[in-house]
Amino acid sequence: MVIQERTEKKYGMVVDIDRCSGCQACVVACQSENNVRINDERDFLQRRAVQWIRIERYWEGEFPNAKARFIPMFCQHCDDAPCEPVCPVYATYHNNEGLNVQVYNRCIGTRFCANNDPYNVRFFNYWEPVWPESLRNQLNPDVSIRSRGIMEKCTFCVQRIRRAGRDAKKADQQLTDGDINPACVQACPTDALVFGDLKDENSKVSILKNHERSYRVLEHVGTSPSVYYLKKVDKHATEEGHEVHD
Amino acid sequence: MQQRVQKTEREINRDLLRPNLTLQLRFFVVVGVCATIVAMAGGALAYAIIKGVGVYGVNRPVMWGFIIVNFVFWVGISHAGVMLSAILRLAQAEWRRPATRAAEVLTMFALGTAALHPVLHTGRQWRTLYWVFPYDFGRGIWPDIRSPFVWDPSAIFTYLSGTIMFVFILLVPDIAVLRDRTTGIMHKVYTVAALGWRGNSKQWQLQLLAGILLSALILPVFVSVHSIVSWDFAVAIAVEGWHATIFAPYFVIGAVHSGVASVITFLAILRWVFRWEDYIRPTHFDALARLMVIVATGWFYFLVIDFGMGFYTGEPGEIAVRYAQMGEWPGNMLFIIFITTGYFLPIPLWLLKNVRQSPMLMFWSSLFVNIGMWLERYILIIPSLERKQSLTFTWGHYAPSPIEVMLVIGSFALVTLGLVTFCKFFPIIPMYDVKEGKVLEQVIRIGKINVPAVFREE
Amino acid sequence: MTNGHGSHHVIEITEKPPLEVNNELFGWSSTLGSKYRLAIGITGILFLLGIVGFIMKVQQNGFSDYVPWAYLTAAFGFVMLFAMSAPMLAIVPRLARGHWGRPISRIAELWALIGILLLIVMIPLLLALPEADGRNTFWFVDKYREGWPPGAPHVWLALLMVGLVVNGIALLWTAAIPDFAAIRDKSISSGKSAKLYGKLALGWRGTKRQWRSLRASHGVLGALYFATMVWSQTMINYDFSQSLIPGMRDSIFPAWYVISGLQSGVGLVLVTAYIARKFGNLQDYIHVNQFWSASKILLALSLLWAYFWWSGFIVYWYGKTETEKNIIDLFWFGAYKPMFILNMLLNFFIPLIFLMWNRVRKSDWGPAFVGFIVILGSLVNCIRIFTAAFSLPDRAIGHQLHTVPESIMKPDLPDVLMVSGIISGAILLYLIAIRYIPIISAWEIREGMLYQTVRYLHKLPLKVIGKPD
Amino acid sequence: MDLTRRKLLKMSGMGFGAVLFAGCAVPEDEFIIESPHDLPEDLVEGTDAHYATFVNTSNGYESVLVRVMQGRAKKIEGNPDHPTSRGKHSARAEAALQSLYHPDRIQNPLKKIGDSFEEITWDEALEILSDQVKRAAGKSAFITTPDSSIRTQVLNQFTKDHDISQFIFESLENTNLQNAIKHVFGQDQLPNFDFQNSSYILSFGADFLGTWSNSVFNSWQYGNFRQGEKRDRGTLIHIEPRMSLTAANADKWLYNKPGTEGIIALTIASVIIDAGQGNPNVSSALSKVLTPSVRSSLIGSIEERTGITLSNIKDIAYSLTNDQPAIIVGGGLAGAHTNGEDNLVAIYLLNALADTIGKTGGIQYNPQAPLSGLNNNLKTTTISEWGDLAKLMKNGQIELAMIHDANPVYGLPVLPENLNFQNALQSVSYIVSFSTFMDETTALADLILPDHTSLESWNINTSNPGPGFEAIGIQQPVVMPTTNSADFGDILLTITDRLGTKPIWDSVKSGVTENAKTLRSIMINENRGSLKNGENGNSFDAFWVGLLQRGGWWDTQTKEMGQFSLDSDSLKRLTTISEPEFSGSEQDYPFHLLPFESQGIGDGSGAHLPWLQGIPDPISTAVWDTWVEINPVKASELGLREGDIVKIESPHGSLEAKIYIHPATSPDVISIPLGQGHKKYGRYAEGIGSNVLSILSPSKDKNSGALAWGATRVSLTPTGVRKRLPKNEGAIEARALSGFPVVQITNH
Repeated sequence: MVIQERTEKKYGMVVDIDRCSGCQACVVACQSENNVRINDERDFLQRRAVQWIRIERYWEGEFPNAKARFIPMFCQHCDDAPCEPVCPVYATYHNNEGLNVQVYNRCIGTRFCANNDPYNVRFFNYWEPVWPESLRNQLNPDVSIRSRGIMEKCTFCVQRIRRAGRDAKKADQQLTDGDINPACVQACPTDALVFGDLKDENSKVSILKNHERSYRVLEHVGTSPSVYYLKKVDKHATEEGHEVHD
Repeated sequence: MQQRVQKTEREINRDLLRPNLTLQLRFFVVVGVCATIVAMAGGALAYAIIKGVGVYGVNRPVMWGFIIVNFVFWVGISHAGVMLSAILRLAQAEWRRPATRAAEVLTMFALGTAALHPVLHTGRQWRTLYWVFPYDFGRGIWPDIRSPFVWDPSAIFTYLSGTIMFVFILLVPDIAVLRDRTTGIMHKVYTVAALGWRGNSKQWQLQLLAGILLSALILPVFVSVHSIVSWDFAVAIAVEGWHATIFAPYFVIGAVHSGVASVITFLAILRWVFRWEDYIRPTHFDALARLMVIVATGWFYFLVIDFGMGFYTGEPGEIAVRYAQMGEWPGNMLFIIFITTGYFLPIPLWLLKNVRQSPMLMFWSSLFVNIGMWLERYILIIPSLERKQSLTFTWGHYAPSPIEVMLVIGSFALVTLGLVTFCKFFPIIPMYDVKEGKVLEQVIRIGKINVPAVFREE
Repeated sequence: MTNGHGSHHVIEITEKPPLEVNNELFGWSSTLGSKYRLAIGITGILFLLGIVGFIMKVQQNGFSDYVPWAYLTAAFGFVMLFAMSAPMLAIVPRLARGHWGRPISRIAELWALIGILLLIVMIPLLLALPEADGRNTFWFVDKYREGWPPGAPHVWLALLMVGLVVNGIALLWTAAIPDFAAIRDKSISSGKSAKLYGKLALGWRGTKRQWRSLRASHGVLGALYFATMVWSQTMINYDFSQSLIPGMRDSIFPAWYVISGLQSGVGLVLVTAYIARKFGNLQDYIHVNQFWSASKILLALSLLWAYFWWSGFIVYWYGKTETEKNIIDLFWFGAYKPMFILNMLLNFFIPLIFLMWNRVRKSDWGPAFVGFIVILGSLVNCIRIFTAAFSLPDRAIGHQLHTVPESIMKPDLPDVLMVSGIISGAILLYLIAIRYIPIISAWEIREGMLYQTVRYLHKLPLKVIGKPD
Repeated sequence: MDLTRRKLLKMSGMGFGAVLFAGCAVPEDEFIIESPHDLPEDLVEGTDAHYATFVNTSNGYESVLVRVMQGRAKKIEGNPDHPTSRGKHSARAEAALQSLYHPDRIQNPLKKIGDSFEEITWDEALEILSDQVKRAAGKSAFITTPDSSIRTQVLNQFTKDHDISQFIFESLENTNLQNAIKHVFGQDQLPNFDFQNSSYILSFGADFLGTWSNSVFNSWQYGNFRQGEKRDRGTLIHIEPRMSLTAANADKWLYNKPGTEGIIALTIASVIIDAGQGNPNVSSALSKVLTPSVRSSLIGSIEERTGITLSNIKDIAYSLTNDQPAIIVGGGLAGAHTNGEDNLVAIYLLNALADTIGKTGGIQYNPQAPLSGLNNNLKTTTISEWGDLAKLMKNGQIELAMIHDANPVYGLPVLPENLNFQNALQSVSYIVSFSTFMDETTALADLILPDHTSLESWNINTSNPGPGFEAIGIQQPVVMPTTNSADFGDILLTITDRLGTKPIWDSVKSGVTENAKTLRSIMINENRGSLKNGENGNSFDAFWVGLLQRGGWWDTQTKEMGQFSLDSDSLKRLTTISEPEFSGSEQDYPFHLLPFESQGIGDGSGAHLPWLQGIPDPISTAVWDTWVEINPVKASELGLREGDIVKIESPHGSLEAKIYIHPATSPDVISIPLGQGHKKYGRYAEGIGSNVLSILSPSKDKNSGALAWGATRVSLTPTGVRKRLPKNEGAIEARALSGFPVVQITNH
């Protein structure tokens, strides 16, 4: 059916930067779960590598008190997503669970959404993705493979959300907090990533998002993301002359 | 002020129809060259379609490249036609007469070429039409009217069809003349095209009315088109360099700037190729140049405000964008070329009367303007993407690929091809308009000098 | 005067012996009767009241805080908008060689005199205006090398204004020199005024060289005035409005402001011309043709006004950042909504609805009426822009505008007095000026008569206009 | 969906209305479209199964769940039941999928004919192998990598039966670490570092979040160490000459001159002793060696000797004794010097002084595995021993070389006395490889018997280093073998059988079940372990199923915290502790070369997997290449920009690599990642970058004879060529714009 009523869910994530060690486990977990193309050297040289989740590293200061700060960056599933209204063909839109969804078969590749995406977390398939025949055995049947010429991005592993929902329906139980874990959250060795329903105020995310260290990236752009970050703690920051944002 | 040569209507016909009625080798040469280049560009496009847009230089975050720059450029060029013929027609400026059709035809072909660019640009070219026309009724989904990319095609196609009508209606009397002077197949074609024009007063009235009406109706379209093109960028909140409220008028006036310049170039070429010194006179260049000085200065005012805004806010992100545009390689080099060729070289020149009245100098200076304006589009679009928002980790870089360059060159060849063919089959200078000018032309004698004068309806 | 060939249309063209033109126009101011004196009286009184209001204001608030001076700023901006833009209607036709501008060029140029008044009004404003550091400024202040150049924006704004006023007066003067000379020669008998005009005429003899240099100076001064005017309006908009709003970066705002200036300038000239024509019996000189041509420009400007506003608005609408939402509230959809709607009516819809008809354009009352409406509009405009900017609670200049005032800033008595005082002061100044400077430049009329004549195109009589290459 | 005309009109009507509505862009009332994931045609879902098993990464065994659909492994996830993996897993574990389905796997047993290989049947292969083993009895060598599973038990038995000498290969040897642990704690395997309960961690060069020890378990602990519930945020101080991932995450990263870690540790000890702090017996024992004069000289000369300020030392000393429980951990570069063993001894002795041993939040000894067969801690072969082996080979005293899971040809390019393992190996008459992939060593083999990958084979292992208690892992095949490969263990057993000796078991699987039976008896007799008696039935099968479901057996109660006893030998070490020696003079070779394991491809064993190649290095974000990290100031002195290709020369060779400007690198060092420069290793590894091992000089630790891989000096000369370095970071060095921070910092 075309129009459907809103459900009571709004999925979101909380990222504790103070836990994140930048180990890249989430990156590979995501690529394996979502059939992300193999990023070969050429992709990186052409600045076209596809990483639905990436670890950004920001430098501070110079040797000897230089610091490297890590932050996982992925689609923020904004409530006022700037990428949505600019798509001429409704290939990207906000679904009834607060997800910013990309409809691959509708996308024609104007790349307007990627330009209007302040986080640079939308990835365009400039080339047809190729896997050696044997490696295709690994591809996840729940996730469609993106052909060239279309945009793709983090879906909060919507296939897992759906599967969990259907399993719950079959067993007719309610989904409880922690039933659904996107690949990155599941993999994260330091438990820096937490996923859940922001509307259910007992869920882990709802509690964490009100943490004193909580903030959202590029909040001044007015996108109101569904992803909250918990500030990095650095006791020596001020004495070593690094910026502090309280 | 040199003495005007008085021509009889017969002479006018002879001179202005020469290209249409005689066959010259150079025509085939030019057509051949252009056609080859266009074919090569077609090959490049085919390659892009087969291999995917990866063959362009675009990347992340610079998702738009040369194709879009070129698109904006050609839409800009297309603003000359209406600007001249419609506004000047309404303003009853006498000197417009030989220039109008050249301008309109330029519009027609420039806009047609621009309309092709979305196809070159999109990732799945074969589905581009879905973007332009409503589709997917199954889910009741129409193109998202919130997206400027939906306004774009509607505006452009309106403008295009409007212009074509405009050109055609103003062409009818001249086609009739051609019809009466040709035989064989061409005769038949012209006969059909002339719509049975006999030149009786009723037809003249209708034609005049239609001309005026179309001029008035097309003006809002003319403004809307480039405004909408500018909104493709201005509504993008994520790109600090683009999100400027001034973009719409800034783009429009910039478009007029480049458009009128290209008309000057075109006229100069016509004058030189067809020896039409008596029709395209220095006074026309003079008038166009004076118009240009005003337009260019207005455009420069907008430019200053737009760029000043970055420093006005003083936010590091904004500064970074401006620095990428004017500070660091290659932006600095491009910016210097752009600002000199686009403004500081031609405008002072055009303040000198003898420059304004020398077709040769006007040709070169107007050519410079368009080099500058092409770069302007580049500087507005690309560096802003390279320095997008404060996630400096993803700040990127863009360099065009040979394919893109080929396509750009091809677009120029395509427009030239169109113009040349048009000149071959139709009079590029409106004969009836020139004759009308002759009729209205008068001389007032003040003391010892004769001042050219004209009848003016009030 | 119409020529009675019984044809279906009217050809307006001044046909008088040059001497008669001179006599009529130079003697004109003395023919002004009681109405003139009455007008002087009323405006004079209002002006004095304005001064009183100013003194009261100083008593109440002083210059420590700039908020109380919002309405004075608005009035200043308003008068500057119409008065300083008016001369454009003299400059543009001259540059474009349109003969229709000749009769109204002086009417337009005379308004440049109001600059003197503006300079005086500006002093208290600059005293109240906060310094550049701490807020954004368009003056080339490099944020990283603080405070260069010194005194931005005050010094530079003041310099710009002085330049504008001087330029305007110079324009007026040069354009009037031949007339001054004529008056001087005419009133050779009565010594006193002769001396005055003799000085003003700068030894004009009407030689070829003098004429050439005169035309050259018209061109240069005109273009220069255009540039200075646009730029100073822009800067007024930045320094008195935009830069007081944290995080506002609206690049079309000043351009749109300039447009509304030109709009009200044209409106003003139309109104003045209408009054002069009706109450000063100048029908032979100021024809409907002038209204017709000027009203086309007015229509175009009204359309531009709306277009500029829209292209600013849509970008903000799509932007949706906190600041942008707040600014939309501040100027358009918040407390100032009624004023904004009024604005839309006065500056866009009414002019459009009236002027789209040729019959209205081709009358003297129509354009004059619309002109008056537009002037009203720009008054509302200025109050909206400046009071809104001045009334912002958080003056800490950050990247964000967080809160918007609930209600519009109400004027108190001194405000009202000052506003009316300045406006009437401007009119007063103008009234006094036309006593000494002919309101229509006779030499341009005489020149125009040479270039315009009536001829027959097959039986139809038509006006023929000379277009020197 | 079938579409009647009315329906169509209705829908498009609705659509249009909605679009108009959406035109007003009120987010809440946004136009909602059915998600494509719920469309009928997408509702076809396969049924998936999750199997608990283990994958063998270069960091040891990781317990994982494998998602299998239609007989194909789709996804690897951490095993939530297992105490060291806790449902988490590393990128390398994930990549096991790619080695399973790798396009360049060796499909069949291969036999070298001339220069090319030809496929043979397993029967022939085994025949050949058994002949060779018989022929070369007493003159054969078996080369493998460290491993704590039943495979090693089988291998040991095999070598014992057929009189084969055994060698353990590691690119960056841990011998010094093993010795130091033995010296200080008298333990064979690493103790368990209880990071999550510790409140102060002092790490000397041990990149325990990145590539050192069991990084997944460490990372999980680190997460709680930082922001765990019901505890204050811990403090991590990291001392290392280069900024490793752990250093980047440390609260304070202190640069020290390479090889001076021991001195630093002693100085800290001295400060503690001076302050009269620390464990009294230990301090008194230590002060015999660290006499007041020694202490004062240490403290006095600390800064110019090590580059670390006294104030820092004092802070650390204070926190170590007052911010209990604390942990001092050392490894990596700290042990990679000519004085490496002494350094580590000194470092770990600090633990004794700071009294952290046997405490929660401190250091806990690992118990022996309950399955005796798995307690086989084979010493890593040191560089000197490799040298000897090479000599033997050259003299033809080795006639059969068997290599499993090791790539010494790539990993030992330089041996003492200008020997080189490759041509040494070539002079061996017959070479057998059990490798799954065609790497440099396998390419030289005469016979190749491809082994299963972890996901295809049975195994039982004990995690090493352990979590502080008994933990046994069971590895089961989750997919049918995708190639014609055979289990390494089974091969050995069959050979033994063919040679007429009775193998311990007839197959590895039966070995696994045998061990399972032992575990069951432990459960029944001692009534302990992760499976309760009769939990799901009393039969062995029930127990077996339980084991497989959980992926193993462990007993968290068997925490033997361990008691510290100071042995005089290690004390003596401290007196002899010396300055490190470097090969290459400071004039000709101005830079210290600090090689490090890459986060993705490790020491090169992962270089054939595109996922691992594509993992950006956490610090430089570089991928698919070899780069040189250099200090920015130094770089600008030399006129170098990122991507400039430079020639790195050491006394023992040279290589070319691209420059990466690294703001956190000291001017006197450069660091280069391991793992690239493969000549053979599948399509994804060949022809990329260069092998830093090839310029390491084979200098040894003067006690253990282990490779001092941090002791090489190099010079750097630009080649003038410039190519872009493939990396994830954008066009400019990423730093936050002032006023617009992406990573926000708070200091409380």
